[in-house]
Amino acid sequence: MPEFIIKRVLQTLIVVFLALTGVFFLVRLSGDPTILFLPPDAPKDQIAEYRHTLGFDRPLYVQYADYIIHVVQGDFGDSLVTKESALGRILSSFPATLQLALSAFVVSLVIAIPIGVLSAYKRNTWFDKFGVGLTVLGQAIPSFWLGLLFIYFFAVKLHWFPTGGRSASLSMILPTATLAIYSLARLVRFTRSKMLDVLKKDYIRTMKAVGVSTLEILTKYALKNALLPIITLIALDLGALLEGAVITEIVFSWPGIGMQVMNALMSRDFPVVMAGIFVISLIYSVINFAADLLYSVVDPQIRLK
Amino acid sequence: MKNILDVSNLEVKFQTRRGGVQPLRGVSFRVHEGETLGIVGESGCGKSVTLLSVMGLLPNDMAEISKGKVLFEDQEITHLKEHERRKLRGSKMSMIFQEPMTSLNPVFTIGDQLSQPLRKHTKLGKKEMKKRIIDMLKLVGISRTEEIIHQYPHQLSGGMRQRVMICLAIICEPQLLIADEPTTALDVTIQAQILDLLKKIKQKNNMSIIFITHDLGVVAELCDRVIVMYTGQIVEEADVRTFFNSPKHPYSKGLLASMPKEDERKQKLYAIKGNVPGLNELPLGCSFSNRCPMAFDRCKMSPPVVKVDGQICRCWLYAEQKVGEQHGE
Amino acid sequence: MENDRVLQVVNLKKYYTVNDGWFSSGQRVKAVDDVSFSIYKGETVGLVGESGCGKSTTGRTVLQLSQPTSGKIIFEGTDISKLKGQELRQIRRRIQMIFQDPYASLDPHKTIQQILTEPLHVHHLYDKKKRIEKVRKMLKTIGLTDTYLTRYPNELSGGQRQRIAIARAVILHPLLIVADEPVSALDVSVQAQVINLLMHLQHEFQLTYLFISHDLNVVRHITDRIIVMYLGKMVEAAPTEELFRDPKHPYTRALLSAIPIRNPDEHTDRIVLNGEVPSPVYPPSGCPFHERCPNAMDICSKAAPRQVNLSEKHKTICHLYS
Amino acid sequence: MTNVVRKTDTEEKSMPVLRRKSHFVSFFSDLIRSKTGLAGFFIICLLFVIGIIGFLIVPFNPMDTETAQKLLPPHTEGHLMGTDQLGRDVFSRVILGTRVSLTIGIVTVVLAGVIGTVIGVLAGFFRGWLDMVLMRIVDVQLSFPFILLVLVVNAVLGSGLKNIIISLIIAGWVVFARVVRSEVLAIREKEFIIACVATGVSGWEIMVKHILPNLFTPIIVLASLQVANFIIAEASVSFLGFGVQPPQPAWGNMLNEGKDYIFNAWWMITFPGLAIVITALGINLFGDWLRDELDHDL
Repeated sequence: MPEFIIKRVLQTLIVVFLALTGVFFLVRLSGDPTILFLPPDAPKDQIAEYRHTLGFDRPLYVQYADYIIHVVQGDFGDSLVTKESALGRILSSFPATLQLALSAFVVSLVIAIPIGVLSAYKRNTWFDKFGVGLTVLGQAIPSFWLGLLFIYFFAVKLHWFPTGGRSASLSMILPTATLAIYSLARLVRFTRSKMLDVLKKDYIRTMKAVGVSTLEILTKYALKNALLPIITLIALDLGALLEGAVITEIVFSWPGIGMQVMNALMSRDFPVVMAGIFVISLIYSVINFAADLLYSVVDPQIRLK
Repeated sequence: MKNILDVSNLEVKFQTRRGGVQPLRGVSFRVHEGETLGIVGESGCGKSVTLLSVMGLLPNDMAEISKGKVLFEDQEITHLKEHERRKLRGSKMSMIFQEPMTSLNPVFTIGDQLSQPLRKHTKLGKKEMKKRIIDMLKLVGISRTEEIIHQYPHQLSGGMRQRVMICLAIICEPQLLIADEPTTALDVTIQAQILDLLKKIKQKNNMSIIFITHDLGVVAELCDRVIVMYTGQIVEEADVRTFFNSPKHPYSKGLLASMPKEDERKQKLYAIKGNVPGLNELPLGCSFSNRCPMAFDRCKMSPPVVKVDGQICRCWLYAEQKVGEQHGE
Repeated sequence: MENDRVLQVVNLKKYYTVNDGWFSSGQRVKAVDDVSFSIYKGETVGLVGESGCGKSTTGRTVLQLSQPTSGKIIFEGTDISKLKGQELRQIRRRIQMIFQDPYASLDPHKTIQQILTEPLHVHHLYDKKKRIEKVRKMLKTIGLTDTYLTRYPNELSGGQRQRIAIARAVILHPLLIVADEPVSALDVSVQAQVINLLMHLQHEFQLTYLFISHDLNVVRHITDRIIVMYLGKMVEAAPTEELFRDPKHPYTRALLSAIPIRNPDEHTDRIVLNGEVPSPVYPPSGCPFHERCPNAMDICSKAAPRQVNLSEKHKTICHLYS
Repeated sequence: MTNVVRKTDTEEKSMPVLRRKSHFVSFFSDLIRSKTGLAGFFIICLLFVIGIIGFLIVPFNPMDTETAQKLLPPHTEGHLMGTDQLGRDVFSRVILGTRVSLTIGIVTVVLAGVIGTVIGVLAGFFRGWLDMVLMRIVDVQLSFPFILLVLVVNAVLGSGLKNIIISLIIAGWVVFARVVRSEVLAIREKEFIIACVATGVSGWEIMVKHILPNLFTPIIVLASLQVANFIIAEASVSFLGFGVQPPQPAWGNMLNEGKDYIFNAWWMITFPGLAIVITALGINLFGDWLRDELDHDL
């Protein structure tokens, strides 16, 4: 087990390191970054001065080495807009993202798994067909549009909830619902198809052959078997949830990481963008890591090896 | 002798994506108390479908028993409600499958899986249950019982898993055990062990066994009576000695003749020509007629079921005798 | 006799490393451990044993489908275990293989004609017209009509597919064919057809077979000599009739006695072995069979037995005879 | 394990199979039998027709601004879906947006598919360091959200139709590469490939003649489903103010403009969004059907 953990931590570090390297070169190679950092109409001498203060006149490998040395110390530079620490800005908005993502995750999980299981159990009935139809529809609706519709109906027309922000107590509802529906469709569909797969397995037939009821097989046996692939999907889905969170945050002006990165992108505040990418890819990796650990708890074949 | 199972004129239909097929076309047979009945046939002959319909384990979204009756201990169970069927399965009749590697659930311990039928069909307490499980594991020849019940299937070898499967099937001491090719996936030395075990258990518990296989050698080892199936019908039924010494149906004859013999090494084997036809490309009349060396005109019509010397055979070759017999009666 | 030697396998070893991570060193599995045998022109040698005994690995290593860890594979006088690239592909024309599962061994996207022409094409034999002519002739030999040329494998039955797989192996007129369980996946009534075909082709094209199978009835029927393997090691080798009449190694005896009887009136004195084949990752010390052997002696767990030549052709590796 | 004869396998496979030449016909007869597949197929056909001849049927010039006519609700003065904040006809813009979305969806999927396939095949076939390097790149790309990657790349490259296509390809090829690689690894182990090796077929020929044709089905299925993903991704990025820029009509940037008028012009956010949903729905329905159909065939 410790070996496995060390291995995964190393892997995570390598991936995050490579991600930063990739973005670094992407930004540097796509042209003189100074232009990106300054308004388009800046005078030439200002550009030159800026280049010098930011060190962009040095050779690329020196810049890279310098950058990595700072990053290892947790220093992504200061925001070009607010002059505060870039990483600090991103981290300060982390709780907001976490709150949104987790609540949406819990909501979608609580709804999706029972529906998926029931759908598989009542395969080809109206319930199943209706459920499958909704998931197909759900996957075709972009979350930002759904968010807009919610705002229009529930905030603009009905005045039930605020249109955005994180200040009011009810402001959480709409973004959470939007984000939850976004992952709900995938989760229901996946749970259903995995349950159907498991129900076809020989060991399920064995249990039927000794007189265990279908419902019991479903809730006790099949669900535990289906849990393995579902956990993998949930990990992936938490990732996708982060993706959805970026968009949802922007639609609802929710002050999370996504919003921060988006604003930074708009204002060409690249230190903040880099810090955001660092944090997001770190979260991604941690989620995958957690999923692997969970996997080994559920699957005895992995645990004992 | 008392019949434990009486199947009469059973027909099953499958609905698939590309239309319907009929894997069983009128199957009738009986299983007596305490006997071992072998059902022999090649892929697609319907031997597994027959027994799955007896157990009520056909996939109900695509399969349907369209005709016929199944009596178990004189009670009709053909269209039994699922919850009533569950009372039979695992307690009075149970089944072992071909693949020991996939037939046990990988994420539950052996002990947990073995306790299922006991929980369903008995009122034993926890301690009694454990004692019963351990006793039964010993009966199927597993020695490290205390360890095994806490282990997961993947920690056991194929032969051990098949022993666990047998234990699972007989733990409530059923009257009828259905074994669907339980040794096909095993090596010969392990097969010998398992066959040995089945003989021993049968004697001890006096149950009836239906043994599905494609291996005539296994039939010779274990069975009292044999049924040969071809394309969803029974073509011959006989007691085991009669079958091996004087088979009647040309298909049975062909199967027996194509087994390699000790004293004919290196010589050309007798081979039935052609292939087993698919269920929707059966020849008219006798479905074996296109491969039969004895086929003649009448084989274009459905052959009668005739009784010859105590064995039952579905073939035109013996039709005269049937007529004679009827006159005699 | 020496001139007739087609294949000589000398001290063949094939070890795998079961790797499960970046850091753990992995465990070594001795799939084939020090196996030596020869095959002479025109004969059929059977390689038998239970799953995990290394018989298939031996077959595949002979064909260089996997690299041996050590040992020599001398085919027609040259050690082919060191060959690579073009030279190896040239040799492949002379050694062919038939696989167990005819459903998996034919490319589902190719017609029968494409499948059968490919070997000729690969080895630049004949021109286009001649190749098709060759293929037609081959189809006729294996008992199929020309109408099958344009068909795809999934339109054929298992037996027909196996015939095609056999034709693909034979069309290059190889010297040696390694047949890995060629009839095990087939229906009983079709098995006999394919066995007959194999014997017929052997006669017609002077083929030599290495016949790998677990079905001892089939092996007895078709082979001249048999090599018995257990847990990666050879335990006995003898002419077929002699082996069945007078098996020496306790494992061979148990194996042969486990063959189901052919008639209920027959009787066998069955030696039922205890336990099962141990894991090749942790093979027992000394003789790999000693834990299950009814004749085990003290020495069996301590020292590995050496090969004993009981007669010119009958060899066994067992302490009972040394 | 070689001794194991799986009865179920042979039983399943010995079912009779239709002749190959009827595949094309049976493909369509299967399609007609599937309600959802057929619906998807019709939607896709309709979208193509609109995409190709859309500019002929629009009632107004989608670029024409007429401030006097701004923010008209649907069904007024011949504006079926109303007008936007500059008085442009929403219906005409939605119709012309079809072409943008379809172009982006198809071009990106084809290019990302080709790049991903080539890389996946190379990685899967040659293994070794090449595989190692390529798969680390894939890992890295998959370690943060697809949309975010598209956004960042697009922000660096600058907006516009061409750049959004490039961004989508850069972010999207990895999915193809990963799927193709794992397929190649699976096919490599198949017996018919080993049989080719045993016959003496060279590595190159095995790859071109035997592995590539067997990749066709999974790639087609993946590509058909990815089209919808890419279309939605483009719309998202354009909605966020990157990607396709106004005045060129694209569903995403129409929604971006519409969100500022959410209090008084519901039609501006409704119709472009519906267009996206219908498109994605059609493609997904057809793609799902295609996957089931091809799965069954081989």
